[in-house]
Amino acid sequence: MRDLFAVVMMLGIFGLLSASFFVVMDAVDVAFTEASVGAGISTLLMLTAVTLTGRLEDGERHRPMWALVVVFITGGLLIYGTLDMPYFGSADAPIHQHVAPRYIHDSMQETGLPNIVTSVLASYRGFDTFGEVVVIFTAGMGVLALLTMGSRTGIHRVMADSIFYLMHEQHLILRILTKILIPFILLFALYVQFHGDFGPGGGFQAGVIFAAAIILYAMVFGLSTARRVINRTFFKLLSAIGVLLYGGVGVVSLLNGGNFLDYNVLADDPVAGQHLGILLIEFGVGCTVASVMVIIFFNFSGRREFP
Amino acid sequence: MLIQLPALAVILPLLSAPLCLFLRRSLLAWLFTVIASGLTMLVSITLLQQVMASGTIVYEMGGWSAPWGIEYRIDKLNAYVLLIVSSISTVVLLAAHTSIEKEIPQDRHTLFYVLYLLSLAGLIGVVITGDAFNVFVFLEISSLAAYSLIALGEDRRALWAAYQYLIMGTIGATFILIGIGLMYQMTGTLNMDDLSRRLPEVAQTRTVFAAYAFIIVGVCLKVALFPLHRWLPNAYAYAPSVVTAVLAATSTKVAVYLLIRFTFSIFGISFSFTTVPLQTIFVILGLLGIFAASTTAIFQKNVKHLFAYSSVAQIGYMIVGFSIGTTTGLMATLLHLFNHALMKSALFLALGAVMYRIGSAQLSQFQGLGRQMPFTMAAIVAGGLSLIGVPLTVGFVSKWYLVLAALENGWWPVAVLVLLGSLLALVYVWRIVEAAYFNEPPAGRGAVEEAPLGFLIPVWVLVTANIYFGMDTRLSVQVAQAAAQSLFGVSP
Amino acid sequence: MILSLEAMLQLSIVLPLLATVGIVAAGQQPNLREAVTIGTSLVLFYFVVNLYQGLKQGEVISVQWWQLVPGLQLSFAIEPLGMLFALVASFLWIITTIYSIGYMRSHHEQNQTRFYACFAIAIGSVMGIAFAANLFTLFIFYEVLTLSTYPLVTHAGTAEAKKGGRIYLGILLSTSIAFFLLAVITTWVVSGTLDFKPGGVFDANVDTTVAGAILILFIFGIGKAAIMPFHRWLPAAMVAPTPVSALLHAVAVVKAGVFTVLKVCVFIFGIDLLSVLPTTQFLLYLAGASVLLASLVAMQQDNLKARLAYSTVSQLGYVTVGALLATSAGVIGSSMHIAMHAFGKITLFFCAGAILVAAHKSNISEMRGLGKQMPITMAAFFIASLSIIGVPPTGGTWSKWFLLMGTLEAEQWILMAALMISSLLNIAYLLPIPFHAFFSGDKTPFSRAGVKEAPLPSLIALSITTMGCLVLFVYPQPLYELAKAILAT
Amino acid sequence: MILGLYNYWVVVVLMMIGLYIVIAHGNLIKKIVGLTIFQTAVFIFYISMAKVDGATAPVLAEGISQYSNPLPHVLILTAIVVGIATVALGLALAVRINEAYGSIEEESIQNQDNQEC
Repeated sequence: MRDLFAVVMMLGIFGLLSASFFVVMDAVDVAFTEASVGAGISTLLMLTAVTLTGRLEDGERHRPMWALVVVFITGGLLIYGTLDMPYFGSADAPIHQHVAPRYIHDSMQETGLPNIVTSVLASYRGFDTFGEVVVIFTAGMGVLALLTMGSRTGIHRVMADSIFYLMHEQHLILRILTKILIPFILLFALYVQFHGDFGPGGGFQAGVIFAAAIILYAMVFGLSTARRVINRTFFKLLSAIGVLLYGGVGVVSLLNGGNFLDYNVLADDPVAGQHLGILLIEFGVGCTVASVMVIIFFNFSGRREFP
Repeated sequence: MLIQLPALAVILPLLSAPLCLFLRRSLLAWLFTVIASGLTMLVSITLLQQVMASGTIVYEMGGWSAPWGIEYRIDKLNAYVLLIVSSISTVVLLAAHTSIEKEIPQDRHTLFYVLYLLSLAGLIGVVITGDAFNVFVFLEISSLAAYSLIALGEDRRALWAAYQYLIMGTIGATFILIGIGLMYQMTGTLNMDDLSRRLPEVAQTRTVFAAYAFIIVGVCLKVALFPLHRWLPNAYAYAPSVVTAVLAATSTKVAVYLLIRFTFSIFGISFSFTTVPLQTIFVILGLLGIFAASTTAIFQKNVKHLFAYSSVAQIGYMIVGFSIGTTTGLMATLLHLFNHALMKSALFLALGAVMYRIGSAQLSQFQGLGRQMPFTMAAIVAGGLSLIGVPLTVGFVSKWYLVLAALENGWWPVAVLVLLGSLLALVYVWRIVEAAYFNEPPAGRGAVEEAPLGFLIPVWVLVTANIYFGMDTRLSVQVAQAAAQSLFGVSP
Repeated sequence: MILSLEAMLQLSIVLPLLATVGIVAAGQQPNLREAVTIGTSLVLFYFVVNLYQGLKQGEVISVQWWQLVPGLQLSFAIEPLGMLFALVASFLWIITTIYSIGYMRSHHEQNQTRFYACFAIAIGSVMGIAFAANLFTLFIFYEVLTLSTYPLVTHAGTAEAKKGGRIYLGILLSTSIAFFLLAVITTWVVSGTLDFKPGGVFDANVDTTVAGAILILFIFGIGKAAIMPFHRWLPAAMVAPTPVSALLHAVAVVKAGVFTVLKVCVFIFGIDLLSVLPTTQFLLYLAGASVLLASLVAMQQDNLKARLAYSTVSQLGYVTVGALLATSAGVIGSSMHIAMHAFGKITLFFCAGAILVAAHKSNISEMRGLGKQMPITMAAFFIASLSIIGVPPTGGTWSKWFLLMGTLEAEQWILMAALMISSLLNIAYLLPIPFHAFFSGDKTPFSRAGVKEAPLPSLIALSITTMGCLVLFVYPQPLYELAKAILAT
Repeated sequence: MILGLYNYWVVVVLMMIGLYIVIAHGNLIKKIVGLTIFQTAVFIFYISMAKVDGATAPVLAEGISQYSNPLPHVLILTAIVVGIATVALGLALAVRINEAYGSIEEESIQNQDNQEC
């Protein structure tokens, strides 16, 4: 397929399919995330990138033989590796015997959350999640460093968004619908944010949805309008604040005599402490993810103004 | 507070990064970064002292005991690598303010420092953690920051280099992820210590073999082991000078650390060296790397490229030492980690000073610099001598142990080849020396001043360290020896 | 005496290195700078003489510095062979400094500060080599010597100097890293120690194949001994200013090479082991071939310094042969030859430099009749040649005598013949020069009006060394005693 | 019962496709697409490990005793985030490369670089 547009759309469908596969596999949280990321954000980013760089691929392939050899060695090795693996779905595989049982049996008492994934994510392996937030933050900073329009070109910025120009001039219905939709999306984001303890969802998914609302607004009403509503520096700092909030919770627990990210010491009652801690760090995650997504999108589409 | 030190080592740079974003002024951001990195260095020095005095430190993140939570497990090996990473980063940072002033647009200075801190935090996180998956997360932090930092280079080729690095790095990281998954599949745990206890039971399965293969290949991509080194030369050559200095000195070192950690601690010596034909493969690749990369280095026109290829060759030495599979061999590798970090940071920083003055690192532009920038060029010569392995420099110490290890093991052809390899280093270093000292400055280049103090001080700190640790090896040898012995299960 | 002998031992190494600082600091004032150099050299010689006295009184003088690598210490000790080398080198440094003041100034050389500074470092490392108590220390100073002399060799900064420097450094560093270092580490692995011990460090049941291989590595690795085929650096180094060629490439550097060979033969292998190694014979022939071939090549050279350089290669072969013979006469002969050849060859180089400065000639064919303008120089050249050849009344007689005795003792007839033939060749390539200078008319087409004797400092210097050649004939006692004591320790 | 591994084999095929695209295609965006497929395949691989026959999603509820393993889910949540971060950065680089070189084809970029050297 040479048309990158089609390729990206296919990728979106692939993302959606794998998300539904995750549901089948009982991984609802992951499915939620994959749907918002694989089918949503990443498709959107790719589309923007494609508009910026040109739609058609050259079609030349490089070293296909070499690639095939590498690919087949890798694949062969993997197949070889799978031969001794426990069968798919079998309950007596080592992973179900060691470590995981404690999460399933004790997490309710230890963290007070019914969603095991959330309690593992935010508490048992909270440091991984902190790392994850930092990864997103890093990506945001990286994109800023790469795509910020700054003193590189001294031209005064033209506030015209040609990609979406036609759209927002003509599609009145769309605009009205969007206006109605956005509050609901934001509300939904908040729901996902705070409901993550009980059902699927959490800071990351909420952040993505929140960002989606803003991106939708920008797409329909134009970047310049969106910019007027939303301050970019604010988002930059918000992303930092999210990380700091997360880290801050850790530091506070440190100061309270516990280890880093030990929520037990945040309140008198360990479970309450866990609850508070998880709530706060999920909020931190939400802040960073949403603002980084917005930053990334704005920088990508803002690039269009300077060919 | 002392028991919280392991956490501090990571969260100091990690939380400084977002804080740094609030600082507008370049100078302030720089000072802030230097302080953060310096404090991290102090923390790692204290950690090393503690570990040497009282043994392994275990720190449970979030208060959850392993293997349920993530733990930090600091033994002699990672305390040693921590010190390398944090100290080199701090010294190199001293030059950052002067250097990026010319190389990076004003409005990105703060971002540069944020990314720098993130990269540092990522590397430290990789080194300090005792959890296999946590390694992956922090590896990605440091890598993403590194890609962005490289892309900040002035030349447009920096972008292309960063992109290639991104692709290779991501493939490497994903391979590691597959490997971790396979290991997890067989043992049900992600904790390294736990893994090392549970893996031997299942060591004979094909799955564990595949896990090992994927992890090793993935890590080797990050290590830039020949022939997986293709991303490295351009990335080093076009990145901003400070970034090159710090990446060359730390990031591949951390990857080598991972290789050692996975091979010795997690999979265990008996698995790595008997079940898998690792030794043979590594020794061949290491030697090939030394010769191929050194030879390529000789023909480079750009000095940054030259030293980048030299880095690939030096990695070959580390791999050879490691593959000998004895305490002395591992010790040689560990020593070379430290020593090579000192040499390459000094060299690349000195090159940065040259770039700062003449805006180019082409060999032809080096003509006559011996007279025009005497201190900078003297530093390059000193670093070069260290690279060759002349006595009284650190390079000699690591070469000594490497050859010793090979001979003790009866691998005399390896010893000979290692020594011959350093002769190639002589050739490429001397090309620079001759250009700088025996030629008149090229026509059309105006007067060139000596580099500013912002460069000279850190460069000479590093050069002095190169010589000091070449003469007084107590610290490096003791720690490296203790670390190597502990990995081999010998009580020191 | 205020200083203890130990302090003097350390100072004799450190002082020249410290002098470097003084020389660089005084760089702007040539007089002060050279005063510093001369002062240092005098003090150094004073120390060395004191140490010699101490050694004669049977004192054990040794110093331990810090451990560079655990188990491997920088340490120094005085024994007769090192003493002999140190005496020669430190004495000739004074003379050479005097000579270079005249030479460098009248030749208007650039970068004189760098010249004197590097020179001082080189001498410091020579002292380090001479007094090293173990192979490791010796190796380190050996490498420092190579590096510190590189800027001296390439002093002129021309393309030719660059090329010469490339060969110089290339051969010396390559051989030392690829072979010497390997030999050192192998020795360490096999014997567990690197300390110089009378009788050698290997125990009796060491595998002779391994030890033989190590010996080959040593002899090839010590490139400074200029055994063919690793001799090319020496002629290449002749692009250096003459004082450098004189002191370093007739005395310090090359002698450091053969000194190391001797030291390794006597104190690492021990002559008993050496005589049973399977590779000794091969190396002996190689050294013998080096002696002969270098003499033959020397005859072809028209450039005076090049001829002297090949002559040096040949004479270094003598020392190596003596060391490898593994007999007491051989060892005595070669250690004495270190000193005798040093005096002879430095005089010859001084003369060559004097001719260059005064008459601007470097080719032998242009030196006919020069004896009339430069009688002192040419007379000195004549006497020094005799010493190199080994005929009375010069010091060279003794060392060559002992070397021949050594071959006799070891019943190496072929080598004996080689040494004798080479001595004949010496006559053929050295004596014609002063002969034509005095007895042939001036046939060169260009005028020699205004050619006078060399500058006074140079003349003084070369007269002193010439006297040295003669004095060592009548009074070789101190040297002989030192040489004899080597095997007695 | 070798069929018990079929799920993993599908994953392997997906991985191979992804990796092939990364290596063999010259278009920078397509490479990133390949990378995404490759990574997603790994995600599926992890999630497959977590599945237990007859179990439900790991959200505690009354009357259910068997849950799928939550740990791989957590890991993959993190990995997905890492993945999108990488993709974003990679695309940003591709955009900048397009501006600097006027192309996002590997070959054309290499050619331009070679001419410069």
